[in-house]
Amino acid sequence: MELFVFVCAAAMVLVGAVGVITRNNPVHAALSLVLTLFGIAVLFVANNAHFLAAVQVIVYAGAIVVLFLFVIMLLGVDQAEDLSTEPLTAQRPLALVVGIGVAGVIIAAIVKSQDALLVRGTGINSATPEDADANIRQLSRSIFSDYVFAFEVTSVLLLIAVVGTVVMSRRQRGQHVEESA
Amino acid sequence: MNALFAENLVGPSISWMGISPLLVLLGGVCVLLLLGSIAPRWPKGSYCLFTVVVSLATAMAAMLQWHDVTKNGPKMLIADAVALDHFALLATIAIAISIALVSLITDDYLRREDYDGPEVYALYLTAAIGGVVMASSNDLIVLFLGLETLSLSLYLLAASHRKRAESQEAGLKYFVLGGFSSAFFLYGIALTYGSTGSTNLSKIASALSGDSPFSQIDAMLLVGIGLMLVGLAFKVSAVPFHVWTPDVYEGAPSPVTAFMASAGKIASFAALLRVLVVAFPTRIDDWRPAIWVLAVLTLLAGSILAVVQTNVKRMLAFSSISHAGFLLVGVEAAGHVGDKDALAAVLTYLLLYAVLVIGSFAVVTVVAGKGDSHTTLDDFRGLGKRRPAMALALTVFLLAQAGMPATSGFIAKFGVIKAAAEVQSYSIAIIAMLAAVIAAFLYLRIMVSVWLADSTDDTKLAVPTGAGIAITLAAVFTIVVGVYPGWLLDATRMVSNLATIAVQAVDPATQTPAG
Amino acid sequence: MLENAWLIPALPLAGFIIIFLFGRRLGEPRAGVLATLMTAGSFVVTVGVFFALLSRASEDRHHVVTLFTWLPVGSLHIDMAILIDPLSVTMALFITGIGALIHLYAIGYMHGDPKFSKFFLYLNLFIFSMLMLVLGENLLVTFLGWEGVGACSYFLISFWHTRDSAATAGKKAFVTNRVGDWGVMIAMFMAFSAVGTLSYSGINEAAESGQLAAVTATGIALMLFIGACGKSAQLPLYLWLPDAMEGPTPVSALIHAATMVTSGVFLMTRMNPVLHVSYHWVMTIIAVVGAATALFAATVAVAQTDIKKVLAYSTVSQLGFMFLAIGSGAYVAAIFHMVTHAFFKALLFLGSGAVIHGMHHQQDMRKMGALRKVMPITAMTFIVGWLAIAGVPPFAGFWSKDEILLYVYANNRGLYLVGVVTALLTAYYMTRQVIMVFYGEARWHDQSEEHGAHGDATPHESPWIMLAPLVVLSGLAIGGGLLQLPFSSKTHFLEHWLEPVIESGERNIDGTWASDNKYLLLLVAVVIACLGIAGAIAVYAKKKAPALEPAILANGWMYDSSVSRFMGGPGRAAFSGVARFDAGVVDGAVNGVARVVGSTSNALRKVQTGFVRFYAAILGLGVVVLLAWFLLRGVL
Amino acid sequence: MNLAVIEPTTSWYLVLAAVLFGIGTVGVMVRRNPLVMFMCIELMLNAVNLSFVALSASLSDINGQTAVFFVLVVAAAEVVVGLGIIVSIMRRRSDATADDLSVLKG
Amino acid sequence: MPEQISFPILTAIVFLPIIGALLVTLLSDRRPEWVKLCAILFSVGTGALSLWVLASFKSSNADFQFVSQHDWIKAWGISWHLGVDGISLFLVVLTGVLFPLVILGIDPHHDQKRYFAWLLLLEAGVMGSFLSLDLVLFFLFFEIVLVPMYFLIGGWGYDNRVYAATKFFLFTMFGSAFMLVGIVATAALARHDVGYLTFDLVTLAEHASFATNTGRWLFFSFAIAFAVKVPLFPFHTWLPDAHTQAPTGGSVILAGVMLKLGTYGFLRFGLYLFPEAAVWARPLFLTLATIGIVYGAIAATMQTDLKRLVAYSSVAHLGFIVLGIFAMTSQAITGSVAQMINHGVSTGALFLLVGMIYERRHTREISQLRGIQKVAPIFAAAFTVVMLSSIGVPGLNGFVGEFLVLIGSFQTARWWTIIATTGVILAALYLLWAYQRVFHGEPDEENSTFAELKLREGMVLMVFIGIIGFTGLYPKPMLERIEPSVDKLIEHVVSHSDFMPPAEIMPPAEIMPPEEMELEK
Repeated sequence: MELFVFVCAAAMVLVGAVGVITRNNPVHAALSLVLTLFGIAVLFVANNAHFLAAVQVIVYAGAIVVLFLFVIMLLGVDQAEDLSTEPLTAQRPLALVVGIGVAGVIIAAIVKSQDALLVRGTGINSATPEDADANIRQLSRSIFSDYVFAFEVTSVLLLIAVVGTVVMSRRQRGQHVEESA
Repeated sequence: MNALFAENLVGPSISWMGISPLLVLLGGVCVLLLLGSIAPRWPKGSYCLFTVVVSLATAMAAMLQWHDVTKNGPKMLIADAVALDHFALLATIAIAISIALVSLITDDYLRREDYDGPEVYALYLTAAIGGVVMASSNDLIVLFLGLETLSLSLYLLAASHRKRAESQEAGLKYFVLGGFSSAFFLYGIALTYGSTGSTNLSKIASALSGDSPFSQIDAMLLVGIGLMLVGLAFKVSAVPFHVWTPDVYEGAPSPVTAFMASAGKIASFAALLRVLVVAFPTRIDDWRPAIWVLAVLTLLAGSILAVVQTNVKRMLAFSSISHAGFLLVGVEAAGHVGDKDALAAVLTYLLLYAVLVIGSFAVVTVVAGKGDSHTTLDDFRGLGKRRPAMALALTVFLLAQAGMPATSGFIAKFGVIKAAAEVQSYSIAIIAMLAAVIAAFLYLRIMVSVWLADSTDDTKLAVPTGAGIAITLAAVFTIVVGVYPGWLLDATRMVSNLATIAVQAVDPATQTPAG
Repeated sequence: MLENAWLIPALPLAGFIIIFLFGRRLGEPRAGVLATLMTAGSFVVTVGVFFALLSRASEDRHHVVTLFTWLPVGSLHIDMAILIDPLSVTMALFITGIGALIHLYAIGYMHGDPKFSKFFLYLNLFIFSMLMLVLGENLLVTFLGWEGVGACSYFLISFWHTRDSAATAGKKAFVTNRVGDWGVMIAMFMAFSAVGTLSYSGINEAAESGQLAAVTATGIALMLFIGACGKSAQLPLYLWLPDAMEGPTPVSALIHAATMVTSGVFLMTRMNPVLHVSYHWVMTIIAVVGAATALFAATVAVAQTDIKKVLAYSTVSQLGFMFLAIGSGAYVAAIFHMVTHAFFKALLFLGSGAVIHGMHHQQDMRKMGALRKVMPITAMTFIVGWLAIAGVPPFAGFWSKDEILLYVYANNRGLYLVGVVTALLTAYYMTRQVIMVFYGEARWHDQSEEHGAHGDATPHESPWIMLAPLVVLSGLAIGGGLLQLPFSSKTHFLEHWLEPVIESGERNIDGTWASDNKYLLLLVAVVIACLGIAGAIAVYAKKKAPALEPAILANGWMYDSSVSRFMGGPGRAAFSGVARFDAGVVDGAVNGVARVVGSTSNALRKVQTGFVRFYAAILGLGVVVLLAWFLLRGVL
Repeated sequence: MNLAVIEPTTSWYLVLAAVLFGIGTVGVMVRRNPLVMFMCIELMLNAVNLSFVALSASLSDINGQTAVFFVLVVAAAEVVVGLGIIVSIMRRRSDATADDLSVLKG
Repeated sequence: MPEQISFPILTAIVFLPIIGALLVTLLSDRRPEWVKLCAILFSVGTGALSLWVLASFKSSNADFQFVSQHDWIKAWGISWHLGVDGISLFLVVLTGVLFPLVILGIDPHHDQKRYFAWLLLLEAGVMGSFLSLDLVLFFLFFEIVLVPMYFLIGGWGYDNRVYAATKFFLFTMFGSAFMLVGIVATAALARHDVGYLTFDLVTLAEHASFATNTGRWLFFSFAIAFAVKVPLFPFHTWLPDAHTQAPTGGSVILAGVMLKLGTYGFLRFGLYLFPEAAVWARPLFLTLATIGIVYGAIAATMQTDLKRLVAYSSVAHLGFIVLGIFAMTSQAITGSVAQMINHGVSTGALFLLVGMIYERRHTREISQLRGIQKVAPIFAAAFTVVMLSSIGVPGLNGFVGEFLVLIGSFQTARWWTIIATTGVILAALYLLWAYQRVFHGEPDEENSTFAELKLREGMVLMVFIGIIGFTGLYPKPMLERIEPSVDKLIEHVVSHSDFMPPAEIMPPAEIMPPEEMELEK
């Protein structure tokens, strides 16, 4: 069962990922991203991260990708990107080397260390029908004890996001003419 | 942790005093933004003044903590997530000084470029928060958040000059590459977490020491360390992760470049030291060679690449890379357990370099003129005639960066070289000094333009008050520290060994109750 | 009186300083008079010292006047001190004596020269230096004088410096002398490291007491000999002397005849104990070099046409004679010849100067002739000098030359033969000169047009101020032989006088065949001189035989020109090779490093393409390499 | 070998995450549209998230999941900022690719 | 025991020019005469202080005198430690005398305020280098002199000045790069022996002992810096460029005192700190020095630029100094120190004269000059005296050092000395040849208006010539102050290495001078 889930989800993830990097049209790429995100969410569930799976779907698939699409539409940059040519010579082989290299090295490390990772503990509370918020509770305990400081710091991050939009979107004097044109 | 049914969650005690510098900064941001939006037009220069006050208050708060730490010893705050020690406080003070000086430059710049407003200052302050968090974090997640706080602010700052295409390009480049490297960093955290069971630096250290089961998982841990190193090396612009630096430094608004090169560097190096020294003292033999190579590459590439540049901002960018190499020499020396001198040396270097680089960019800002675009060597021709005092100050900064004695740059370099020599890393020390010779060529080139070349136009440059104050302060500081550095060194010497504190922190017997 | 010996060099020095400070104000002729008076005063003091010394017992004739400590460092302790002993006083006597005469002569000779006072400035400085040379208590003080006379000869030779040949000659003299100085310096170093002192008494005593190893002594002797070769114009360093004739004639007389060139002989004599303990072949080398120089220069002199060049080569030849004497252990003879040579050669030079003066600076003998009619006194004195140098008894040169030949015969008959041939040639070329200048037909009339501006083109006799020295010197040239007559040991005045200085080195030839048959050898010398004179008369006066003056002799066996060609060709090429090496290789390496850095920079710069994707790729590559390192550490 | 018995272990997830990460890396390098490049970075972050969650399960430690929570927040903030920058560029020249932004170089 | 005196005169010597430089900077450009007066006052004041030091220097004392020692950077064990001994005394005096002469005698032509400020700063740096007894303090001054010199060459030099200044700066900095690492490593390694971290020269030299190989490495790290500064073959190529392009004042200072920083460094830091290594490295340095002597002289012969010629002659002269230093006998090192001074005076004067030629003719090309002696005999006479001093004619100062170096070196480095002595011949060759081409002959049209020496120039030159003559004839006061310190240094070397100085050969007793008798007891 678990294998089946894993394989299906992995397939979603990878297909989506490949879609992101190969679809000419940015809208299609964004939609492929959604596929990946859903796959990830499934895998979250498989790892007892029910709350995160939900957040993944809501925040990522829901909010972030929508934001992407919104920007694409807003700017009208949805014309297809011509991926058949590569202006930078050697860029693609280089990318391939890097991609395979990075993944390969990490996989090699994981394989080398997998014996210690075989054990799958039971310390994570999964959301069960009996205790639907067990996972949430456990997570929140972690967030509000060990990571309370980190949690506070995220507030600054969001503040920056706010300021950022202000800075980036504020019209500047002298820019009207140029932009309205 | 396993108290499954402990419904009443007991949060960790929070030492408000301990994080008072952060609170001051955060308060400053809020006030700036709130009042800025309520009263849209502040009197001329008051954003700047306010930011300076906030940063000074931050520094004051840090000073107060400094005495406390001196008296009571370092401690861990808020569930061991934040370290309150001299190292963090010194970085905080350095960052605060950077903001104060950078704000002074920014004031006139914003008005000149016609986008005055509280946002840029607010971003300075949020970046500072990120930096302070990075420098004092004792947890990889906290560190990551601090890093992102800093980075996001910097991306925005880099792109903030919206009339200049270069600024926008710089912002985008920085953002894409920054996100890219953050992903690596984060992956490193994940793998480290997987191999040690914790994201807390102290706990990682104790998990890796002794015969805990985690000491088995070496490959994954090491790759994790490597990935984190990538992220931090990107931030400190170590070669070959420096590629963004010249473009971003050149494209970003000049005061922002100064900020990136000062506060950004301080935070990044502090974080690098924290991670390596606190968490992985047991893996020194693995990461030291990597740092060694990075340091050498950074030193050489930074110096050599600068040689043929013609844009002063870009030159200074490469010079900052070269300086990063110097700092890496100090990091390499810090690899030796128990050598706190290296930590002190790196921090001192950071502080002194921050002032120097701000001073240099302050001059660049003034020379660049409206549009922030006159930054080639030719634009500096005859500065010695047009503005002798400012040219002299620039000369002082450049000479200091070249490591001339009787300037703070020498003290900085000397400390690092001394740290390296004390752990007998002679080869890297010599390479560093030779790189400094190559780098000196670039400073000489600027000085040639400033003093020895004939001026193309003789119009007197107007030096705005803020920039003038910043330049003067920086120059005086440079000379004073160069001639009489005792007080500063005595202070930085208080920085104790991070690794020891970390071990103390997780050992309940020696842990001082927080708050 | 001995305590006042410091006055001997001090007076010329004072003259130098006064002229240096007020020379222009003094002007002509007061500067000359002052300089002459100073030198004459110095002569008077020397005479006083001489008598003071004479009044002492022979073994007490050694007095040191220490002026001040010059170079005291560690065990090296060098005083600025004057040594008064028979040798130095002998030298000082004829230096100051002849010097004073030449000064006097120069007042007349330099009349009208715009740099009149400067000339006397140099002359006084020269006298001072020369006196320091001979009076020095140690090698270093001597060296002070040694270099001083070198510098002065440089100034004096290039006195008319607007003439390129004069400037070149001066430089050549200095540099060639410096080659010799190199030897002297090495000799001093050796002496110091062997004996720990540079004072003559220290070194000589060490040599006499056997403290000085033969090998060290040999080294010192050879190095000093190199120095002597330079200063005394011996082969292969004689080059400078003929060229030095570019200087004013009093200079030639003073420097190149009477004093400076003899300092090599003096030095060898002074160090005779060291020569004595050195390996035997050192003496042989000195003798051979001396003989070779004597013969060589004599052959060259035969073909010269410049009145002063003949005398110059003759000087070289006579100096060769002196070295032949030293190489034969005949120090007294060497000194004796030196003194007599000083008399007659100074006379000859001054005489030639008078001729040149009278001929309006014409030096080519082919354009002279029959001058005895217009300048009788000059001619008379010149003839005295000629007889003296030719070795006609009883003139001074005869006795000294004979004494040398006597010792040479006792030492090495081969060299004796060379000496005899040289003597023959000497008589021959000097006769030739006298005939060409003073006899025969006047060849100077056809020059009169060129001197139209002068008014009177006829050669004229010199003023009395120039003639007086000539007369005095001719007297000395006639009677100089009295110093040392070979008839009995009682008439060996000079030998007795010098005995304290040279007793250890002087060769004893009593009982040899030569000593027993000295009158026979005397007779041979007379015959040789007469033969030479007769030959020259036959060729040049009677025109019985064609003159044998091949170009190769006129050019000094091409030695000078080949050295010049070597210096100008391969030597210069080697030097400029070094300069090119410096610019190309050494400096090129430095600039090359800079260029490498620059081009590396340019190359690396291309990596910064500006494309963010490319940057990401570089970053990624870095990641791969870095991770590979960590993975390797983890796997292994 | 009975496929049903085989359970995916932690390393399976980790390997999958690594591959996803690699794809994301490649994407950043080959795509020219800044928005898509940014999506690729999101792919990389998701790979990390997957690793965190898998490791969290393997370690029986909830903190891994907490980390993912923070990553999500960071990603959100990053998207806002990043899109802000991209928008401000694209408003000037909407057809700009990442390659067009290469004024700064050398 | 170093004696403490109440007035910190050495500190004053270092700071007075700095204050002067600041004041000059602050003065208004509109009153040039005030600027010049200020510069003159401060340099003369410094010179007077240095002469005072000379006057009250205890000549038989080998220790450091007028010591002033304070903590400076306590955290790193760096102290403000100044002192003067026989080795540095005359260098200080020379510096003190040379600077006022340069300021008085040479007109910068433009930007005189900045010129004087840099010059005064340079003086402080040079003084500091000669007086420092702390490694870091020394390094500080050693490096800092680069800056004013760089600006002097770059700002007031000739056509190719920027290239020359940059080359000078970077080349020297290249050398110091090694030295800084060496300094730090020395202190760090000596911490064990000394017990605490200190950069104090005396403490380190007396207490530290390094493993043989370590000591040698450290020595070389210092030696590179000094070899560049000296400059020793093959590190010399910055010198001709710097000299040629520098303004006259810069050349005078460069040749007069700055090159001595290298040779002084060898003595003060090389031999004193690492006696074993220095002894071990003797053959190398003797060889390089000898090569430098011959090579520099040959290269000088072929130069067409008068200044370049003098510059190459410096290479040769400095070779003598290094030869003497590494010969390590009392005479040789004393001679080296004396030669440092004498070369400073004579070559400084030569550069001054060449500068005057350039002032008048606007060329330094030898081929453009001719017959100057005829139109300017006094000028030519001054040149001649200085030239003879440079050639090393006895009775002038150049001879004293050269002779002592050679006679001392012969004791321990026989063959090197024999070759080095040929430099004496070559020196005559290149200088006389140049003199002949420039001064002799009939002046052509351009040279026939060559102006005679002006009064101001003549006064400055008189000082030089006075020193040249006095030191040449009566060097005793100088030598007897130098020697005790040199002997002490040699003793130090001997007791810390297997170096055997040549056995003292005593001259026969009856002529032994009285002083020496006492010494032997």
